Amino acid sequence: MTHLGYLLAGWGIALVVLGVYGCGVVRRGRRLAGTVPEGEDRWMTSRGENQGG
Amino acid sequence: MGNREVVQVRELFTDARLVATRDLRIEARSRVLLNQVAPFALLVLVLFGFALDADQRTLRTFAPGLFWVAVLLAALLAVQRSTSLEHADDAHTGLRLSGMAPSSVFLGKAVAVFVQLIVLETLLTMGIVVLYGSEVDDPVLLVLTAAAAAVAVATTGTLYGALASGLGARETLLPILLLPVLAPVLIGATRSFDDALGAAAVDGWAWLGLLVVFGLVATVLGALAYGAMIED
Amino acid sequence: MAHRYRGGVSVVELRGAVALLGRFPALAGVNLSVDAGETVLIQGPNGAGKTTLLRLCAGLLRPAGGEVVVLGHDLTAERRAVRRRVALLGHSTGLYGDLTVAENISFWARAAGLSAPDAESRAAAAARLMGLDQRLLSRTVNALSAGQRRRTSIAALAVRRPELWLLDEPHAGLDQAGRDAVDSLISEAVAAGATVLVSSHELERVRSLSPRVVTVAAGMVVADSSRSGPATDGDGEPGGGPGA
Amino acid sequence: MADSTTSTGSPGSRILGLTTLLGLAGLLLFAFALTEPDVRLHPTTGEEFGQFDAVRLLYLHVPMAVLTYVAFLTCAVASAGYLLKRGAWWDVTAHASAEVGTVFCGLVLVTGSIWGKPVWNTWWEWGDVRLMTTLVLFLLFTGYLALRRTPAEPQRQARRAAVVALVAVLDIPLINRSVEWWENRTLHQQSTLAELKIEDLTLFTLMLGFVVFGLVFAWLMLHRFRVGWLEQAQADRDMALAIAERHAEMETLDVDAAIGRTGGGK
Repeated sequence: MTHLGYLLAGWGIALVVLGVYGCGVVRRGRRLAGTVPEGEDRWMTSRGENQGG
Repeated sequence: MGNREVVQVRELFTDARLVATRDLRIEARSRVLLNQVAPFALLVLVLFGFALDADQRTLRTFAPGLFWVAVLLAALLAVQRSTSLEHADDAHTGLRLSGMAPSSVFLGKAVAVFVQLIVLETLLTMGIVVLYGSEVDDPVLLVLTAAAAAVAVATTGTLYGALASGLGARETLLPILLLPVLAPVLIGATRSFDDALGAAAVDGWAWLGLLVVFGLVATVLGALAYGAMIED
Repeated sequence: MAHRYRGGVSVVELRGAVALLGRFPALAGVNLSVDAGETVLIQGPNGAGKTTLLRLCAGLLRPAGGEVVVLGHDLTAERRAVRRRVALLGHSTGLYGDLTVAENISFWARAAGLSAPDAESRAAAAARLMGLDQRLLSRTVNALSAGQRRRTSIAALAVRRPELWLLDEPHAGLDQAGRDAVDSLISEAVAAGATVLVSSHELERVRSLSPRVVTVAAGMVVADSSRSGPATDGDGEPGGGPGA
Repeated sequence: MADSTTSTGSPGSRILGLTTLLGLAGLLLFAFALTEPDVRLHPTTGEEFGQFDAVRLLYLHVPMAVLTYVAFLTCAVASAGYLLKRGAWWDVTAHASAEVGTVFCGLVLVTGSIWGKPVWNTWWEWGDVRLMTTLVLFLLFTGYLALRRTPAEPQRQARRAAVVALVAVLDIPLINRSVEWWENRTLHQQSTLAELKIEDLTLFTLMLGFVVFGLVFAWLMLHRFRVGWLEQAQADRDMALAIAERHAEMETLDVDAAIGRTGGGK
């Protein structure tokens, strides 16, 4: 396969960054969810019309 | 009801003129632009000369770009000065309580910055003619470009100046917010000056059109959005 | 529409008002009702929320909870309508240092929507009231002492003839003559039918204007001289919470 | 099963996450094993030319580029929605899409640069319209996120950020136009894809790339939105706590002492 180094670098960087960012978001979510009491963190129910996607 | 709107529009411009003359009177007294910002801009031109190895041909080729980079850097200072007038002794709060429409304040402050930028551009034009040996091929295009770009920078700068005010890190935030937005102005004005100064064969008038569009959009958007910026 | 209260026309009506400074609740549920023509002294320790209370009434802050009605306008919905009718004297002077005293006063008069001739005549009157003589009028604000700036600042507000005066420690930094000028300004305003809320540590001086005294602490009204019973309307307990 | 009280996960998001991971595995399989490299023969000389295996980077690069624009457009729409409707939902959506979009945008620039080296023989091409527009866009939204991080009263923060996002997105066409006229040349093929010898499998893999990165985007948005939502809930709760704290201050406060003797006030 030609350009293997470029391919590994491109895909590697992209997947690693997305993975790290995704983990970071999930971790932030866990930390926040721990501090917000039951009932207030239900994005499905509070503040009217929202639904998380 | 048309009558009421006429009154409102007249009030808008009366108030804008009030704010503009006040800012310009303060500048006339304090001379911050003339004594500090203009020398800084000229200094930037000289520094470019040092950095580019004093090769007159190179300098002449790049004069348009160097000119507009110098204008943008000096404009940052002018905008910061314009914003700090209101925040030095919290006159800002007085303006909000005055009942003047935010659009008037925006237009007034933008006009004042515009006038100062024109002065700055005049000095810098003399600067590149003397220091870089630029020659003016098309004075009409040169003047119109300078005016259109000054409108674009003054309006965008005034809007973003208010935006970055009242925040913890306002001085450092302004450049990174403002300069990317002004990227099209830098490109357009440089290209147009390329034509006007005969530095490159391009159609400067098309670029002038782009600058005019930018200026119009920024003026309208700024007048509408300024209220959202200064409100709490 | 005006809110009727105890027979008078209510100028300021706060119910469980909450106001934030950044994320800090400087006002944590204030209940207060002020009628037209009243003079109210707001007293309280440092950090009680006096300044925030005045800024809230001026329409500068968005209420973060409760109900705030000033001059008939609900400030949760619209704050700009109130502003032209009130005057707020804050801790800063709100002046432009490079302009002269006369220029500052007439700028703020014009900014309040007065025509040029009106602005000039009212500016002259206000300057006289605050004891700013001809020599001072042509000086730039940068060349003034703190007390002179304060007088200029008050004069620049007086030109607007507001319906509601919000004075945050108006006596601070003034000499005897200046304090007297402030007192006569308040008396004149009240005589002209305006309402005055004044926060001050100069209790004895303000008392001579025989105001109603409201005590603020920890972001709430804790005592009110016009009420015989508990401080707050309704529930009576200061800790009753921000009825949000 | 842990639910939303301990994380931003929910049954729906877990299914989405699993599908995304499976999709990624599938995409890797197609991109690296099943598709052929881009090799063409010159009609007269018979020489081999084309992008060769570097084309496999496009299955990643192109979908992410499109999604970057989708993200910033979402941010602009949500910002406009916030300015008009003032709901927290709009604000949280705008912040979430800007953050995810900026991550995507950065990766588009990096992968594009890595792809450009073998194909265009340069890491960076000044004057390429899409490249420069994307770079300025990245800088604009870096500024946006910096503004978001400054401490300020939440609603004021939201309003200012909304204006910045709108200005940034309205600026895109102008940037695009100006860069296009600037150099009048672009290395980006009219469509990078039109020039490729598009085979069914190549096209399918590219479409699969759109779907899979669309899923990645949706998953990130979902969780980032929920984080923003929790932040709002926490801010509300912090305010309630702070108010309670202020009320508690009364217990320890000696008002009379602080303001001096109150005399005949009451």
